[in-house]
Amino acid sequence: MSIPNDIKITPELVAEHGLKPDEYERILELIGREPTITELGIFSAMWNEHCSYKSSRVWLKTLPTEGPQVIQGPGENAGIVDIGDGQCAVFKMESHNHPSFIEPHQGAGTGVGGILRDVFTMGARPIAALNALRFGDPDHPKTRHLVSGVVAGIGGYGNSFGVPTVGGEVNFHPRYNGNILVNAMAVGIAETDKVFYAAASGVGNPIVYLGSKTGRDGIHGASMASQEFGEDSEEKRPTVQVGDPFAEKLLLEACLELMESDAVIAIQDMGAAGLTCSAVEMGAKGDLGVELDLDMVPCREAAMTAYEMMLSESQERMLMVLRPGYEDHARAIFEKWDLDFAIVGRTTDDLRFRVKHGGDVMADLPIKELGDEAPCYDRPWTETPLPAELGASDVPAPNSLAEALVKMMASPHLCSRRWIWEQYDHLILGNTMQRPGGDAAVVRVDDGPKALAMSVDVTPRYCEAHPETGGKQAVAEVWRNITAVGARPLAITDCLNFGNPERPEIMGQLVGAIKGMGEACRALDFPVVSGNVSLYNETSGKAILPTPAIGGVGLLDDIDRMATIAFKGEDEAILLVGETRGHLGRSIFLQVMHDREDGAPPTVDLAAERRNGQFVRALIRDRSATAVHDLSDGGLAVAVAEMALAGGIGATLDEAPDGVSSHAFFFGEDQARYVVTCSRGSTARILETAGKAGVPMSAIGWTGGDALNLAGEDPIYLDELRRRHEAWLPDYMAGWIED
Amino acid sequence: MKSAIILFPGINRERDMARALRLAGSEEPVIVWHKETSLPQVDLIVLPGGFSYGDYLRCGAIAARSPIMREVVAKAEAGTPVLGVCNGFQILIEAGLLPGALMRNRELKFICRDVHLKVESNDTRFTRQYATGDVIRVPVAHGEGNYFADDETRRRLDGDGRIVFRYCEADGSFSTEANRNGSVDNVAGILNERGNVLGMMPHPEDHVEPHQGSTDGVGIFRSIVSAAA
Amino acid sequence: MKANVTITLKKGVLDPQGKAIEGALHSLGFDGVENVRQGKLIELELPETDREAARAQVEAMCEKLLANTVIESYRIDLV
Amino acid sequence: MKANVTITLKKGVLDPQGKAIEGALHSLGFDGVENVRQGKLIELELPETDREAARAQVEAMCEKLLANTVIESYRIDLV
Ligand SMILES: Nc1ncnc2c1ncn2[C@@H]1O[C@H](COP(=O)(O)OP(=O)(O)O)[C@@H](O)[C@H]1O
Ligand SMILES: [Mg+2]
Repeated sequence: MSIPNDIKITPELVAEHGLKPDEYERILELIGREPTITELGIFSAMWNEHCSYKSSRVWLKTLPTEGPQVIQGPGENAGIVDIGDGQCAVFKMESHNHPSFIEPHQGAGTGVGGILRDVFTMGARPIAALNALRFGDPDHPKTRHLVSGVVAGIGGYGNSFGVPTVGGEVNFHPRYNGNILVNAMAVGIAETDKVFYAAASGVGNPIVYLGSKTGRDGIHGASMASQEFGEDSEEKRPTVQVGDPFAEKLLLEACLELMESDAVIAIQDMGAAGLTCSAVEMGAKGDLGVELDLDMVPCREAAMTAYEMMLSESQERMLMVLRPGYEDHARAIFEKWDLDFAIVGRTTDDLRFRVKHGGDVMADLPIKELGDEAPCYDRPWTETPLPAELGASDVPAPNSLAEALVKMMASPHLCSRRWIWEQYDHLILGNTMQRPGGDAAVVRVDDGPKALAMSVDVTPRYCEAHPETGGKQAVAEVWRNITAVGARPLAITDCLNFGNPERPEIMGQLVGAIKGMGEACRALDFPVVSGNVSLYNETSGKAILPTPAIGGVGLLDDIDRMATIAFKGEDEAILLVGETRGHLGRSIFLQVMHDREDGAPPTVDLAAERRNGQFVRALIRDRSATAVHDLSDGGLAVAVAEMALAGGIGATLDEAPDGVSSHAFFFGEDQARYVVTCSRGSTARILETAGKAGVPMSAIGWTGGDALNLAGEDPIYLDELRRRHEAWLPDYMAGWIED
Repeated sequence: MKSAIILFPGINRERDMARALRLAGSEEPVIVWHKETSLPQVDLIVLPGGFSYGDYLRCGAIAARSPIMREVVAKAEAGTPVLGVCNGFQILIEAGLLPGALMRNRELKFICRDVHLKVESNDTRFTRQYATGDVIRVPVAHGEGNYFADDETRRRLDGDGRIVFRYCEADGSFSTEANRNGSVDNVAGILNERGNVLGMMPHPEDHVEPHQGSTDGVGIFRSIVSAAA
Repeated sequence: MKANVTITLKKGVLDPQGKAIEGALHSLGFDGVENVRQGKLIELELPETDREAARAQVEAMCEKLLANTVIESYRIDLV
Repeated sequence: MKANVTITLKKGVLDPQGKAIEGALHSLGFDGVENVRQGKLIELELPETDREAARAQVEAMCEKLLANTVIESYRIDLV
């Protein structure tokens, strides 16, 4: 597929590059002539949704991105927050949705590879990875294959690379049947005075290419990520990228080794739209031109054209601007690690992006305009109306609360995810202080006592009902999860997965979610430092549930003051923090027991979140709380059941208080709540402190025994509950649960 | 005690190993690059876990043929203690220092979880801090730890007391469930004939501090340190 | 009837294993070796005795399970 | 010259992958399939043009690296 550079640019060709006619007009205006095909390719890469954020930019700007803890907000490969002692946490989340649907193993694996690269590009050593996954209906014929491929792909890459995959979340819903979501997050640690950025500086400095060779992988991958799927997308079978975690591990070590010297002026990984995006970004951010000589680019296939090299998405590659004189030093390090090293260009002072191949100039474009002049749309949007509240009396109570609880705990929505995270090495590096299965993962920094807590969350069914509430809730839930282990929430990254923004109702979902997120971030001092947007997640006009996944990071000063969800002993008091009204709209109870998804989502009271969270964190810090769990999907009964299973200790819960019906009390999903246990002796004191702090709190039962006793119900034996809770996923994956 | 950790490209548990050795009282281990051809005088050579060469071709196969391995084999034959964990075990097997083979796990999936091991003998330089019959809890994290050996090799290993660790239940009983990767005779770790080379799939180096959930693995490192004293 | 299925990566698809093996062969002194690619071989037996029917069955197995046709191609040999 | 090396598990060596594939084929409805075994195929090119010399070289590669002769056997086809 050799593409000559002088090919005539037709409207069809423009359309195939995902550019609208008016966007093409703008290109003509900008450069004052018809572009070459290589130039068209470069524009299509820079101006597609994935790289330019043309539909979301105006709204992303409204998010709060600052705070005393923020060292680097959005705009770089990853966000950076201060964690004290001259160290910082570097993190970001990114989507790899479309590629994972087409080839789940490689798609998910390269997604992990991409986000790890974003983190170590900045000079940070990755210490943890997380992933947020959404699959279609378990009954859909493709779901099992996708789950198995995605999980194997994430594990295969992270395990080999050597980062612990410590957390994540999984949802199943028919609205993801044709568009699964694979969002990967990585967190790294760097020394604050040794972080690296993308902006080039200095004229005439060498630009070097590092890592693996360039092949014809994923050409048009970035454009693919911005196109709606049609029925025929499976036939198109675009070239997918194959990941090489081994090469990435070598790249990590080589980069960090080189960064110990003063050799690196600027660095940018080659992700979406590879060489094009990375080179343009380094130049444009540094107010410099860039000249590349493609004859120097290490290729693994013969006769690659300029067009192909500029758009290739081969993985495990980096671009650097080196300080002159350090070329040999850098080359020696990369050769030691058996990686390719080539000087492929230099910085210039003319603000042009010039690409030469075989002595000819294949592209010569104004570098700033490639980024700055990218289209930006304020797309029309319509607000999603808030659905009517669903009272508890509109939702039939189950015959048995105990049976309902077991059924919910054994459902695809709440069953144990062990089958997944046991395929991830979640212990490597020896710093995993909280393994998957709790509220937030906790990973110690070096030898401690400091640790990072992290969590990814969003409740798409709430976002579908009312995007603004859903956006708020997602941020609040991450904050709560981090709080529940005793950590101080620092900042978030996000991955905004939506349908086609050209439809006003979808655009309205995006706008609503961002508004809600922004409000929560402000109220909780939890700024956004990085993120990613994935639009056009639709098949044949049917969009996914709006899914603004939030990844948060918090700081735990001392791992000896950390809470876990497991009950610690017999005969401890169980306390409920927060107000329980019994909100059943959009609850898991409604979904599992009644196959319904209606009503309004629970209200998010950010002042209550903040107040209750601060109170719980204080209880953990002064060691009053022996176990802590935040309340989310499935409500109180599910939270207590999870605490009982984790500790291998049963519990007995009192009846619902007056004014709240039993099923609403046990299964309602009101926000800003936690379950806490403490010794009997300290209960009165704790309740009194809560009262003074204005935090609603009540004693609701005690721990002990080998069963869970919900007031007036038959006991649920933990062994049986555990068996049911653990069974669904492995049984489903083994094919024992029929489609 | 002086120790050396051999670093092959793709190895990723060398830090965990170095920390475990430090905590057990070893001097800071020397890291030796695979392209080296000589080793310093040490009391222990460690081949840590990871994915040397991406585990491509066969786990450990390519690393076993790198320059430093000639020196490791020579030292092992001269009696220097050698510990290979996970990928390190696979490399020792590929290098011919230990018998048998490590195949894909029975269920073909990577498994990361805590397992129980029965210490079958404390009469080794690697296990003297345990009692024979002790059950310890340490994690595994591998996709290819399914130990295989022909009948004769197995009989010899067993007869010579060279099966040092077996996968077992918490109460020390043996079951298929406890032997998740499908190893023959529940084998988790074996010694060479001379008793100075131990290969094991589980990661004792990740259970050496209370915060990691257990300190059961530390006995191996303390045993090595005390044997070297 | 016995069938041998050979599964290889499509042209242009990165083959990290092949790359690593090639590197290892070079450092073992087999300098000139190049274009090393790794594939899979699956041998199986099936009760079908008619060649055409057998081929069709194995093809169905390849499409449904044995090969990842996004990145791999396969060849069937009946023996 | 090109060479194809096929590496298969020796008889008597348990093949977990083959077994798993067989199970999967059964659950996909290919009931009668049996004795599924998985092996490796390694394709490579070498500068040697003499067939005998080439075979000897590839044999050396197999013995030294490509096959684990404890559990695997190999076959070399020059093409
Ligand atoms: N939803 C978002 N919220 C905040 N920042 C965002 C969001 N989406 C993208 N960003 C920021 O915009 C910049 C460009 O993102 P992206 O193109 O995804 O990065 P990369 O080039 O590393 O793939 C990044 O700094 C990213 O953090
Ligand atoms: Mg990046």
